[in-house]
Amino acid sequence: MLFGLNILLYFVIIPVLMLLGLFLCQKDNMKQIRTVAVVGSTLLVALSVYLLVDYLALRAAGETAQMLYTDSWCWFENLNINLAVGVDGISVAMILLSAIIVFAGSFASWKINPLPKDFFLWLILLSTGVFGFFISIDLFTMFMFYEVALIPMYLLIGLWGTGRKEYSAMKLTLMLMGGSAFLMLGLIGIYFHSVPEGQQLTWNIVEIAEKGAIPHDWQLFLFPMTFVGFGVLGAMFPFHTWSPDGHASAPTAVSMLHAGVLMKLGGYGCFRVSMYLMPEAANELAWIFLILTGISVVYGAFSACVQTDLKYINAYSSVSHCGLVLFAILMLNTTAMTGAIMQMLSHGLMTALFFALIGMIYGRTHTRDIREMGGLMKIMPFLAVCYVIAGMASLGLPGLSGFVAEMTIFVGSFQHTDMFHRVFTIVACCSIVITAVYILRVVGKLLFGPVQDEHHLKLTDATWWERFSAITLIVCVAAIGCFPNFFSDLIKFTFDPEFFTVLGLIK
Amino acid sequence: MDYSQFLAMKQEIGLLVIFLFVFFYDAFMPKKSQGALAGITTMLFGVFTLYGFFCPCLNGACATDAFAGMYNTSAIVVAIKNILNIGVFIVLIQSMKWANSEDQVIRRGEFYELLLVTLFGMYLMISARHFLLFVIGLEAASLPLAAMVAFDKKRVESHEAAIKYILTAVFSSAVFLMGLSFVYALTGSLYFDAIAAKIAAEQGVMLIVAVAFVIAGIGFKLSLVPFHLWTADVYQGAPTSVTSYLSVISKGAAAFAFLVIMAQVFGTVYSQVWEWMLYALIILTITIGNLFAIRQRNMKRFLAFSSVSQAGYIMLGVIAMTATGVSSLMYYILVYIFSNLAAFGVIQAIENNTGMVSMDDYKGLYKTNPRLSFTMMLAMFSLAGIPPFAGFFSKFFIFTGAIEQGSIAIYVLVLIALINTIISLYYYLLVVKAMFIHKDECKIANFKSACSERVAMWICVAGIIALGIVSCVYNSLLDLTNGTSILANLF
Amino acid sequence: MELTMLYYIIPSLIMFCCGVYGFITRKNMIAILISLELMLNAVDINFVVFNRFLFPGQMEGMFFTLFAIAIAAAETALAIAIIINLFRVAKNIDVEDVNEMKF
Amino acid sequence: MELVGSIIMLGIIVLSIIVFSVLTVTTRKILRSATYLLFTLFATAGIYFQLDYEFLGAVQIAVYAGGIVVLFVFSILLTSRPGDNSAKLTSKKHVLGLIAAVGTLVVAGYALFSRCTALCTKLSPMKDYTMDNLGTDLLGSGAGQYLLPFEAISVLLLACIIGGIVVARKR
Amino acid sequence: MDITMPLMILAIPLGMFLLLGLFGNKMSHKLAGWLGTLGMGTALVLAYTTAYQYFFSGSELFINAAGERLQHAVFDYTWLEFTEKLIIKLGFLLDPISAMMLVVITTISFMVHLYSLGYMHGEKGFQRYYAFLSLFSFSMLGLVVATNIFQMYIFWELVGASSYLLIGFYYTKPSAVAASKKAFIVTRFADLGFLIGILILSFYSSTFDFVTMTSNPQSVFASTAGTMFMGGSVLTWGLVLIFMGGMGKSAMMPLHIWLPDAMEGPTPVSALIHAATMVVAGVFLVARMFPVYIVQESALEIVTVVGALTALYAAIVACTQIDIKRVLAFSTISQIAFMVVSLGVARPDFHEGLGYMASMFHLFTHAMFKALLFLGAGALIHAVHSNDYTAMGGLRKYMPITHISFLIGCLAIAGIPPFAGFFSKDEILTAAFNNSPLWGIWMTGVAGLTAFYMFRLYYRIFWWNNPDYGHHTPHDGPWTMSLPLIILATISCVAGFIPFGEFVTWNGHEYIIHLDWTVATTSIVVAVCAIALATVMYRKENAIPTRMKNAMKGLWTAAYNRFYFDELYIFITHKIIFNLVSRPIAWFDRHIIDGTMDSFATMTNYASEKIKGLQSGSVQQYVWVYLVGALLLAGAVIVFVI
Repeated sequence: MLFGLNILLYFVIIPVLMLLGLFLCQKDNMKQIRTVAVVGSTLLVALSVYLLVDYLALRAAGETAQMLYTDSWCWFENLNINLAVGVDGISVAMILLSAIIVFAGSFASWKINPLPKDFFLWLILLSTGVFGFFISIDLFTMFMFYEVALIPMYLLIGLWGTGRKEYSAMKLTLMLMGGSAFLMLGLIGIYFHSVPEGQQLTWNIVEIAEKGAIPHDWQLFLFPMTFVGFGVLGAMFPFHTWSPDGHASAPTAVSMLHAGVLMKLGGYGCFRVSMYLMPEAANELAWIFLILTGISVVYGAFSACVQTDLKYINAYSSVSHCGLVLFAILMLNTTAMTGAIMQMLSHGLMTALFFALIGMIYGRTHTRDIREMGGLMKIMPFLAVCYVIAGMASLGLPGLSGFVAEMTIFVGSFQHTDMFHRVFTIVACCSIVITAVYILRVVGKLLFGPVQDEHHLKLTDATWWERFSAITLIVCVAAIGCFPNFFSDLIKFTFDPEFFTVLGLIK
Repeated sequence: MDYSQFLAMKQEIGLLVIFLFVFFYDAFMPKKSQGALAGITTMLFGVFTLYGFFCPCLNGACATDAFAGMYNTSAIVVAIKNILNIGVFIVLIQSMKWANSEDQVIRRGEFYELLLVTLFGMYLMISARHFLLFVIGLEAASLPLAAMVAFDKKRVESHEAAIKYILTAVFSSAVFLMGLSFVYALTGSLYFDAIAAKIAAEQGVMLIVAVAFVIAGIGFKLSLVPFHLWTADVYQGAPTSVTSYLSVISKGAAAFAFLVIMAQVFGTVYSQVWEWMLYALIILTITIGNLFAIRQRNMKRFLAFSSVSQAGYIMLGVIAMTATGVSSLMYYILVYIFSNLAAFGVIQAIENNTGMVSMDDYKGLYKTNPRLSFTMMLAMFSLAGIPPFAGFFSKFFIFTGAIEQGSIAIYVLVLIALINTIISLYYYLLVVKAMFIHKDECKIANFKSACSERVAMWICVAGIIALGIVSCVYNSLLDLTNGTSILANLF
Repeated sequence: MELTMLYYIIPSLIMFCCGVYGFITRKNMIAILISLELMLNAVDINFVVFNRFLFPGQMEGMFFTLFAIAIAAAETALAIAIIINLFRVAKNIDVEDVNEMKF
Repeated sequence: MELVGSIIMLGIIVLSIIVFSVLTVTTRKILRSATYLLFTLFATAGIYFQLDYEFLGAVQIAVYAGGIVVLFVFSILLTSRPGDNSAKLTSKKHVLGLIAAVGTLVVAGYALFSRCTALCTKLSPMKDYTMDNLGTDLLGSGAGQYLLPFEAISVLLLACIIGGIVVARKR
Repeated sequence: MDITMPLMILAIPLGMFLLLGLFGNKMSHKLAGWLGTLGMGTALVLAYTTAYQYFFSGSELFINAAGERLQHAVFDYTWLEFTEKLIIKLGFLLDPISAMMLVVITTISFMVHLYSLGYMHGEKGFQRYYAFLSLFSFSMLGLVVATNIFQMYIFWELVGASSYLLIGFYYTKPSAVAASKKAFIVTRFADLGFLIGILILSFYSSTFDFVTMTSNPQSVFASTAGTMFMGGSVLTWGLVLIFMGGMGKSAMMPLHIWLPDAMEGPTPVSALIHAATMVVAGVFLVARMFPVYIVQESALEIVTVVGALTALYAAIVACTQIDIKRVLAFSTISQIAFMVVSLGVARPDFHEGLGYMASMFHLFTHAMFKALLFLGAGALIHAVHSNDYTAMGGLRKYMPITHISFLIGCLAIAGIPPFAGFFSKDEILTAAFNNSPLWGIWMTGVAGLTAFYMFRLYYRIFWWNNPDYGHHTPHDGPWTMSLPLIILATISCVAGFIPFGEFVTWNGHEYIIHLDWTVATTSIVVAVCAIALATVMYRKENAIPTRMKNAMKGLWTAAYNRFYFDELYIFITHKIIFNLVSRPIAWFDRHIIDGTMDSFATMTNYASEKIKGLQSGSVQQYVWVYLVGALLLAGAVIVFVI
């Protein structure tokens, strides 16, 4: 409780207030707009940190409920749709991630042009959806917020994007909506099988999980529906193709938010809905999706090796990394799933950092083609160093977030009793080499070597807001990398140990 | 003879009173006071709409049969009439400027009269529990509309549309009556309950043909594929006010009437006879409507096809044959009214001011007329089913209602419908793209739309935003339908 | 030879089909309207015949026909008004020329 | 004997219905078409008379033959120009029309013949039904009485009149 | 034991890295350089103290009553907990080899820090250089004191990264960038093997901890028994994969190709990373896991074969190179291969695992004299501004200090008594002969080659001819450069007399070194002969080398081109991975996968275009469709449902 209201509600209330505030701003008054954005996002960060601390305190005090801060308000009572909120460690981590990235994103779009007011309106609407999604434990509200988060992308990319933006925006929106079509069917299906015959149907995730009443045959049908539905947003092969085009065309802050947070909605959803509610089907059908996600991991990395557009490289790298998230979730054991969540955190921060830097570089050089750039280390050392750090995080250097996440995934996955899973883990491991190849290729071409274009010599290094945005993210990346156990414990507590042992998957 | 039975028909009688008032006012009042006609009618109708909400029937206390079961009213029926009333009220506000325009002022009184009579016809369609009354209602709801479609005397399209409309309408009613005659031959009655009582025993080829013809007859009004072909041409040719009326009110009434007939008359032969027909029709309707909508540039024609595919979604509420399905259908109609009327409001405002109706003319509209484009965008998002706008909720609930039926086939059907929402999202976004993203100089200069148009748009926007989030609307609709397990007894 | 219902139904059916045929093939709109009258008329016969043969104890079919005739008259009147209106504008009532709006 | 008379009468009626229906839709002169329609309508009235629905027959003649056909003739004269025969049909349309007509015939015929027993019903005596009854039924509110449709159709007709006027008005 | 000192050994370099990395730009070169050196000096003192305590304090933490040296984890913090058993800890393990490595690393690192003050003087990015050096020292120290295999992996990666940064120090030079990239990717590939090896071992042993793993490997890995994978037991697979990680770092064939290129980095870096410390990490890794390897001797045999082949290969190649740093690089590869072979041939039943001790001994001595040689080479390059010996000659007159120290280095590596290399190499050869005469003879031959190419190099640099250096006469470096040379030369002279067996053996038992004179004599004879040959050929400028070259043209060209390994790699990476895998995948993604998605849209549009005729505008067609639709509806239900 905070000022008499459930603390979680503030994560929706603050963005909505920000929307109102922005609405009242004058059209081109950058100062007002920035003030609203910065104040709001700072509040969100503060609130999420407070939530984290408070959550840990509650857990330390021996609170063992699956979800904390649960609350439920009746909404559509006849359909038993409630505005049910609640968080566990995973959601807390995700909320923290979102708040940080929204914060960094606000700074990264300090000088957005044209129509700054509209830009922030849509951006904040998007984050409203994101926060709403993470705090919900009701399938309906979850889905609603999920779609709220998707649609602003169309305008954000279409209006402020670059390149083939209209095509990309349309493709991205339609593909993601295609995913949510499957998802909607799956969710409704879950609702109608949520409880044993004769009881009041429910949308509440916790209740459904407790009852575990979804019949086996229906699980086999509903699991792929929801998994594919969320998987599209999680860039699962072969439904990932929106990602390169979409990211390449999106403006900086949108790429950050999209790759950093929105793609996490996919992974989170896969975990929270598909795996959590239908573990039996997950166990049985995992192999299909393991193959797909395994392909994602390696395939995305290989594709990234030959791209020449910075954003394309990063987008394919996201495909690979997010593939690893889904891959780990499918392993159905605590360690791997912890790794998956950590990978989400890690990838979210790191890729946001990447996109922020790419945006800053692009804003100066007006090209993203690595063949046309070179030696930027000399010209803009700050950005270049940040880029190297981001790259190192991406290829899994210890001390940065990527390493701990990937290692947790690999170790966890390899604990699987089934040989097939272990062999696939090894396949997924191979991505670390390929990642090194494409990251070093970019770093070598872009930052090192002689300066390619003499015009670039005149360019300046990062401004203070850009530095601020980048440093924020780097600090977070390093924090996860250096103190992984803190995050790992935060996440791990959530998993009910019995949940997986029932399936007999743990040695 | 018991004339007191007319008292059961409070809403119809109220409507007729307004009709007569307009008729006499138009006929006998001096010319200088004629100018107030539009305002007075709208206001009267507003009062009448409000009255509907306080009508005692809403409490569910007076589910009445009158005229030996020929006419029926109940809480649900009153509710759907109220929903239609709201829509008509918005249409009336929207059309004020057009009705008072120089070209139309001579036909202003007739416009209102005909509109009210068609609404009366729709009331009868909804309340009828006898096929004769139903047919009369159907005809009353479609024939005067043909005249209304022809209102725009300066445009040949308007006449063409009227011709197409009336010819297809009569043809379809001939087919419908043919089907009815078969039904009569099978059961020997035209009372719904009498038919329902006998029909289960009379299955066979004849019943199938009869049902197919009946569906075709009402499908015409609903513009279900393949009975929809008139829709686009008529929508495009008709004056925009009439188009908006046609697209929401006429369709909404027909949808509910269709539900009543299918559930109450043919409910007992659901799975044997018409379940699969509806599957086919829904898939065809949604898909073909979408496919045609993709390639339209004329906004009215575009919305025509969009409304074709929307009709398919509405039918999901019928095929469900569940209480949730029924309330979702009503809710869908309500939301659809607001969303579509918002779109038509914008189209009408632009058409009245500049005469442009092509999507290409809308390019860059956001720069010149941000509010209109914003309203249009909300309408498009709502029609596409994007949260947090009402369209999302209505779509979600109608899918929920359909799936409650529970068969595998319905899952497949809903999946197909859902995949089609992607196509529909595509074309709705095309409009948004034209308005917001296109960098071209906009052909439409900034203008201030008339007060009435703005009021209508505000109402629609408020509805689009509030109807979903404020759950009591849907809850109360569900309350009406819940508690009755067998659908046939619902009404 | 017995006078069964069959002998009354067959002409009505043929009349209906002629109406369909006429609607689809005629070019003059009034001719199309005439075809429509045939169809409506056929339905009327159906009702009457079914009533008389199958349910001689009641009059619903007869009444239905009675009202249907009235409706048909109204339809025809309105349709003719519209056609004449079109004629005034286009000087032509050929249905094939009425296809400005398509696709 | 009465039976033979009826059979002959029926034969004439049926034949004329079929022949004139076909002629109505096939003749190339529009005015003739209207005339054949008139004959068809008369023949229909004949059926009504034969089935003891005298009132209905009268209405048929008065409204259809007397009203509608005259309307047709007037409008034909109004709209047609001298020598305005309809051109020869394109074969495509012909085929389409035939398909639709035959299709209808097959489906509806199959539907009817699927209930052979009903089709073979013989004429049975009708209950006594006078003009009095008819009047009461038309204005009564009980079961099988039609006050409400009667009132409703009046509104419909009024609306059609208004609509007709609006449409036909010059401005 | 007090944890402050060990903690500080790690913390000081890390702190230096952060300090210099974040604020280095604000400092002057001098301040930054001295700060770094000072930090390293402190670490050096602490490390020496720690090692001294370990070996000589006699504390029962370190040595038990039976005289066995023990493994002692000074501290062990939980860093990341995967499962209850699988925990990554960050700790500090003291045992003979880690104590020895502490000494080696801090010594060399300090020397290099000191040396660099002169060598890197005035370079742009001086502060960055020292920051990276500190980072490397931290990582390397962390690696050797790792208490568990995952900690080792972590620092293993960090070492790789800092190596990457240092090789690419001259980032504007494309060749340096390419070399750094190559080094990182090749070692990364090897690390993949390491990682998989860790996964396999930890899966079966349920632990990462070295002590647990090595104290009783038979029972810890009991569950691997009988589990086969593709024809090998899983334990063999695991160990070989772990060794693969070692092969990458230690530049064993065929993963050696990065090391010669890594010479693009500043020479002191080569001395530190690519001669003395990082490259021996692989040897260290195998030594660390040695008790486990013993369980699976087939893995050890693979280690031997790889080492022996590499040793010969590198020695041959070294005979033909012109670039002095490359000669040294190949010599390093060859010498590390010696250590690997030594480990591979070690068996516990012979002299307490003599090979193990010999390997560690050689590691120690080699670190000293190879660092010496590299630093000497650095002084030469600094003076002549060229890496090729063709630009040198007769330098003995100009650079006496360098000359003497370089000669000492050469003698040490050639195995001439009483210099350090003789003793360690002799033990290796003894161990090899003991295992199999084949390896003994093989390695003796390689030792001869070593002596030959080192003296070839020596003569070419310091004798051969007297080129005209013009007005820019070469001279010895400043004292900061000379001092490390002198110190290291001294160590190289005396290190051989350290009774190494008393300190380092595989099981902690003391072992008294005694020379096997047959082996020693043979090796001395071979070495002297080889030196004599080199003297004949290269002391004075003459035509013999050219004649020799022409006589063995094919071999010479192949060796000069390093037996075309680089070309093979380029072929594999560019032609196969890039052109045959990545590009097709990218194409496939853009055209097939994305094309499929796009084709949904295209098909929809196409369908929309195709069916537009339905809406023809003709009302007659409309009703036709209407009617046929209704009839079909009825017909379909009649046909399908009834």
